[in-house]
Amino acid sequence: MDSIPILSIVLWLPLIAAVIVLFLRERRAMFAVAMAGSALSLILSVAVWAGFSPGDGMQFRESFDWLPALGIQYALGVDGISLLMVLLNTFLFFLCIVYAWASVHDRVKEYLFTMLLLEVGITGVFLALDFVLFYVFWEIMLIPMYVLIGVWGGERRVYATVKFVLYTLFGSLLMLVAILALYFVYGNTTGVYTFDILELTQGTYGERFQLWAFLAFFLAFAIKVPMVPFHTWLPDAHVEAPTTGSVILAGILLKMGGYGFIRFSLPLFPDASQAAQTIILVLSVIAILYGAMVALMQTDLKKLIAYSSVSHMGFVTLGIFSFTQQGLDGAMMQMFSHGLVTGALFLCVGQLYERTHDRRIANLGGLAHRLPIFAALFLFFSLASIGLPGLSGFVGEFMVLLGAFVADIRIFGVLAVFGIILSAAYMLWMYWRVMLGSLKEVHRRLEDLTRLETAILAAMALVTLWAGIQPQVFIGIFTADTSGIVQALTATEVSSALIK
Amino acid sequence: MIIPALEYYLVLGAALFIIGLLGVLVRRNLLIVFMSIELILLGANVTFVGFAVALNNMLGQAFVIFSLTVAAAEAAVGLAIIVALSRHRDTLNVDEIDTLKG
Amino acid sequence: MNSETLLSLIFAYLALACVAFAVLVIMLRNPVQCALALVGVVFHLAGIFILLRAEFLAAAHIIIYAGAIIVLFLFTMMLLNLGVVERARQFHVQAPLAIVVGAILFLEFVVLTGATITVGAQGAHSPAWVAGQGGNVQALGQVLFRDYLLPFEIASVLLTAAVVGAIVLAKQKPRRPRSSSQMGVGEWMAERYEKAKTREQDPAEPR
Amino acid sequence: MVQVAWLIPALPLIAFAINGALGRTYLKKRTGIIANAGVLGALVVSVLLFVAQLDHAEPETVSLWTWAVSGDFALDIVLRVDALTLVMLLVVTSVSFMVHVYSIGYMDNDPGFWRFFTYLPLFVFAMIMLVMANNLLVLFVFWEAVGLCSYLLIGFWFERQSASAAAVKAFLTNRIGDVGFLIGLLLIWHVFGTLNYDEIFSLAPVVEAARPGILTLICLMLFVGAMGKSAQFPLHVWLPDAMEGPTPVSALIHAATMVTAGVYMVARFNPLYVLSSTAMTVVALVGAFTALFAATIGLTQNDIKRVLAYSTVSQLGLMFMALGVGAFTAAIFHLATHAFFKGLLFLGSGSVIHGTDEEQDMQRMGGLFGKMPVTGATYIIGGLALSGIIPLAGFWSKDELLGATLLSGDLGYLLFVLGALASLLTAVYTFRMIFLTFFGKTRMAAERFSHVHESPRVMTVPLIVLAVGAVGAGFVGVPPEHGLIHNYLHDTFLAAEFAGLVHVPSTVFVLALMAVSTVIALLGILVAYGIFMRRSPAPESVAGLAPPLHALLVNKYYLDDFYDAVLAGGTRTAGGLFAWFDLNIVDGVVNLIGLVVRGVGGGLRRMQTGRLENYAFSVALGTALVLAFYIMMAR
Repeated sequence: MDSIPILSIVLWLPLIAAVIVLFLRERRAMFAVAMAGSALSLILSVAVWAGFSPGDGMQFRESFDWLPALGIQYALGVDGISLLMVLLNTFLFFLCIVYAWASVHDRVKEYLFTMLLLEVGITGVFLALDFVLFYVFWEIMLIPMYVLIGVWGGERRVYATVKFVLYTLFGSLLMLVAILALYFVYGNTTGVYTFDILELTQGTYGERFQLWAFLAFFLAFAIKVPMVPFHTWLPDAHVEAPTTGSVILAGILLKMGGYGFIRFSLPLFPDASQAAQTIILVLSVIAILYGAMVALMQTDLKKLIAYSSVSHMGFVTLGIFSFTQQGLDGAMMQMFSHGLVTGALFLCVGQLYERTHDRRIANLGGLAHRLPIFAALFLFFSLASIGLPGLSGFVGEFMVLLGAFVADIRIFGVLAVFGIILSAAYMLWMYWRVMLGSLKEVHRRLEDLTRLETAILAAMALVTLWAGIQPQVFIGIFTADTSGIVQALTATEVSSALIK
Repeated sequence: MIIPALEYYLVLGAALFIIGLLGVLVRRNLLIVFMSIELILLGANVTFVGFAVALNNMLGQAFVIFSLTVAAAEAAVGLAIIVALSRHRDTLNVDEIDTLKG
Repeated sequence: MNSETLLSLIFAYLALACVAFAVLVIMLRNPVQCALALVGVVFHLAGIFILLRAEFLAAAHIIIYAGAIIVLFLFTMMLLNLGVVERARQFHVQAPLAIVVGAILFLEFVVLTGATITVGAQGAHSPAWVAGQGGNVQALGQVLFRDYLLPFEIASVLLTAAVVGAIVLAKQKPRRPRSSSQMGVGEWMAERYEKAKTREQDPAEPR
Repeated sequence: MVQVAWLIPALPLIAFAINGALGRTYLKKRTGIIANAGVLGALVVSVLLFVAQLDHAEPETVSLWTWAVSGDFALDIVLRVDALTLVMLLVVTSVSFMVHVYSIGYMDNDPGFWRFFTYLPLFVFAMIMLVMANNLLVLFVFWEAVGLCSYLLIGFWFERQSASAAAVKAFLTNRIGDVGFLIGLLLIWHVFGTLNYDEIFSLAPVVEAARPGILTLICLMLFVGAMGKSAQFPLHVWLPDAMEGPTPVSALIHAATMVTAGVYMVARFNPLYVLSSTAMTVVALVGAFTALFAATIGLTQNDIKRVLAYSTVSQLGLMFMALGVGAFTAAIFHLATHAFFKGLLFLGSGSVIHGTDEEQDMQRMGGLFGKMPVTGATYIIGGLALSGIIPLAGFWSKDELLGATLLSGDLGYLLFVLGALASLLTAVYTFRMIFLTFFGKTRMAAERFSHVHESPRVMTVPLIVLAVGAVGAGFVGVPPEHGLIHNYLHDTFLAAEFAGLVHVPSTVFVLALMAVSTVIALLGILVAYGIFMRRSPAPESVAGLAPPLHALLVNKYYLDDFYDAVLAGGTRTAGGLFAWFDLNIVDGVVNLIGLVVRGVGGGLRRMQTGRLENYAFSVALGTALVLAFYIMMAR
């Protein structure tokens, strides 16, 4: 498989499909091409998984010079960390496009084009091994997202998109500055001017520089994650985004933040990461509890789930900045699970909205009478979101907590545990008010899920269950790579302790 | 090998450039603004050729060819725009065309 | 009077004429006259090029500017019937300021020309080499078609694009309800003429 | 033989999967058969395994798969088969099977029939896994899973707001307990570096020596989890509300099996608990207090199922009391017998409710014995067993745990008094219930009374079987301290013996205690007879004796209202505050920045005239300035 540039194929296939879609007129044909493109991308990424050997660092690497004068390459590669994200990404995109078949009837061509472009952008972020390439994908992905919310969104979509784009752009511009600074600092000390991520990761940087660069990267990632208090773009964007937009936003976009922390912040700036640990842990715990508290009082279903994302992603940062193997693995699992579960929840809400044209919790009730299949699946994902053991949500939270206890930051672990009570409270209360009780008169004629919709949710449910029962299948992908990061970190900790 | 000295040509180029610039700045008629732009290009051409001869380098002259190309293309497109514009907005007054305003 | 003085005198005449015509271009009211003044600039500039032994460029300027571009201008003017229209205020309010700034810029150019410009290394294309090639035209051809062939070709692409663009732009139909697609050209011009006259007489016309 | 242990959880799981996938569209009523078959299979395999393991009760394990490996954390899914597990398995599967059979009749007309028989095997699966777990994490996983089933089944009739509310309340209260459990689990990982039972147990003395006090903390945290699941004060509030679920569910989950998980867990972790006398004392005190506390509330409840619910809380309290004094065997013994007679009582009350067309209020019953003799007879047997009348099951186990309490030292006297009082009240409320329901003149409308009927055989047969259990189950513990169950569980609770917590009573003591507890039970029955039979209908008049006390008890010491106002209301208020803060302060700052930028931009916008020549002029001016600057610098 070495001779085939399989990663490039995974990456660019959706773009090819997108271009073909542009030349088609028939809705059926457009969907056929789009589905084929994303399905092939999914299959190939699974093939990459099959051919992947855990623990061997970056694999399936491709690189050739792009702008050699500046040390810029087109370089792709996967390790376990990015592989899991790519798998999640291609999986969700495929399902979203299938879902769109049933739900999107307005500007189909543009919609599919945008979605496929978005897929390319996000996959690129996870595959890029060159900072410039990474940054390009990181920014490119904003545009289709902007279009997706701005065109197919709700009433206040303009406000939401502008907020979303400005917010994230602000963060990423600082990151660009930091990337350039990194380039010059590394070049000045070693004489090699390169944007190669792996090479730059090998370098060591002064403490002052680390601090500033860490801060710039931190802002970009913290806004993406999003950490409290940078989270307010999220509820607005989610509420206004179309269903698939929300799925992608919650499912993958947020993971780019966590991925960034693991891939860049920790290896590049170990000392600064150590220095910032306490602050970030405090912010994480605040996110967990605060997000849950705010979610409790939301009246809009999508906002509730959006705030629950804030809470869940708090576990991710908590795990990452515990600097332990279990914490990092837990953060990865939490990201994976959150992508699946929250994505599925947004799909559920979308399906509900298509039927009732209402997302306000107070106006719903007793829907389980009319929608038994939906009720079962919605309950399943609500429980997974609560972190019910046996489903994927639990694995991540549990391992993050393990990490917190191992790292002797028990107080944060103990506080975070209380988040799981609150998460049960807001989810179950919401489920009760929406699905249980007596049915409202206006909802007497609702139809249950179609086969297609059931199949989509069932596919996600199966993976959620799988990841809950046998998480080792997924942990095994990346645990060797995270352990490398942890070892590097603890090594610097020891060395800096020796210096002191 | 250049008579009179290079500076004279440069000053001539500058003069043409400035006059063209002034035309752009003060005239309200779009057509004349365009002609002024041609003047600016001509000023540049003089400078190019002056340097080319002073430095014994044909590149300067070759570049003027490209400058001519630009001038021709610009004239063609510009005039087409003028025609379209006058049909569309009934005016060639520059200060009435202010859709660039934010 | 040696040849040097003679050449200097010729240069002085040509340069002064260039500047004078250029000033006319931006001062005259009637665009047609402006265009004719531009022709004057171009012809004298061609003279200066000949003075510089750039015969090909001199010819090219006359052919392209006088023969193509300015004709195009005149044609547009006739098409839009502009010669008659322009009796309104010709100059912009910012004119005095602009003249001051222009003067300052010119002074700065002159200062820079006199003070800081140093002539760099001599190139390979000495008059002897040019003569060896068989003259200015051949020499330019050598440079253009051998060393700079690709840029030259790209320039042709640019021209093609400009032609296409010009056609597309000019072919656009006006979006007004009383569109000229139903009118003949003459009818349309007449209508424009009427409009222009009323605007001229209207004192409340915006600047 | 032990290799087939995986069949025990697998069979109900398969039944669940089949019913869940096909029940709604295809199987419908046939789901009942499949569920019964699955649970029966589990019962059969359990019995076979029990018989095969009878002579050697050494723990055996069956590895299934690796759950997760992350750094030095590694965890396999392993099934454990040892004496304690097998005892629990027998109780769980046998009671489950009875309840399954019974449910076919009870749920017959319910439109959610298939749903019921999907949830029920899922619960059985989870409960089996809970007792077969070989490490804390699997225990926790299924600890939550049984909670989920409880949630699903309490809220089974989800169109009722009260049912949904009760379900959420149960889940959340359990979650509060689970937080304690989870913290305890994480502490164990932190301190021991492992979650496997055997490794934890063998390391426990070392850990206690190295870090004194940490075990107390761990044990208390785990006990918080047990308090949630086993409805001990102050986390007991969910169990009475849980009676909103169908009655077979109350019998199976909220009386016989799931609620005993806390007792099981503490018993399972006996090697840890015996090392911490503080934790033991807390367990005993909480248990004894809950026993008495719940019994007093039980006296005044009028809903037949709620009386049983408080009775369950009370009995669980007795079990914890026994655990707290180190009488682990007695606690498990009582757990087993309690499963039979309390299951019987619940199913009997279900039969009553079924026969009276959904009547649950005892004030509108009475004189039902003649109408439903089988139900009445078995119910009385269950009541006698619960009250502790020789020689029924409840007598032996309760007698044993009271005896162990009395022998356990100074604190033992207090505990004994509390336990004895609870026993007395138990007899009172049990027979209050029996008299009000089955005897005296009926208080039902004649029209409705005429429609009262005995339940179908599919429901009465399980009652009879369980009644046999309620009579006979106690004999596994006879003679006291040397019965079958004592020998069988001896090795499991060896740690208590090492810790000097086991006191072998003299024969005289045993006999004296037997006499005392019989007297207590008879006294209770007599009191109930005096008040509720002779002066029937009595409830109002009794209430008149001490109105404030009665009000206090009827309102469950106002604890529910307190929780509602302070915890739920407080959380909601805080949530509202946070939401306001988020919308107006956090987001407000963001929008303020946006507004400022926009204002500045608006100012700058006026410079944009949109006129080309103005822009060109700025360019020229700029160039002039740059050149001027350059010339200045060149000088």
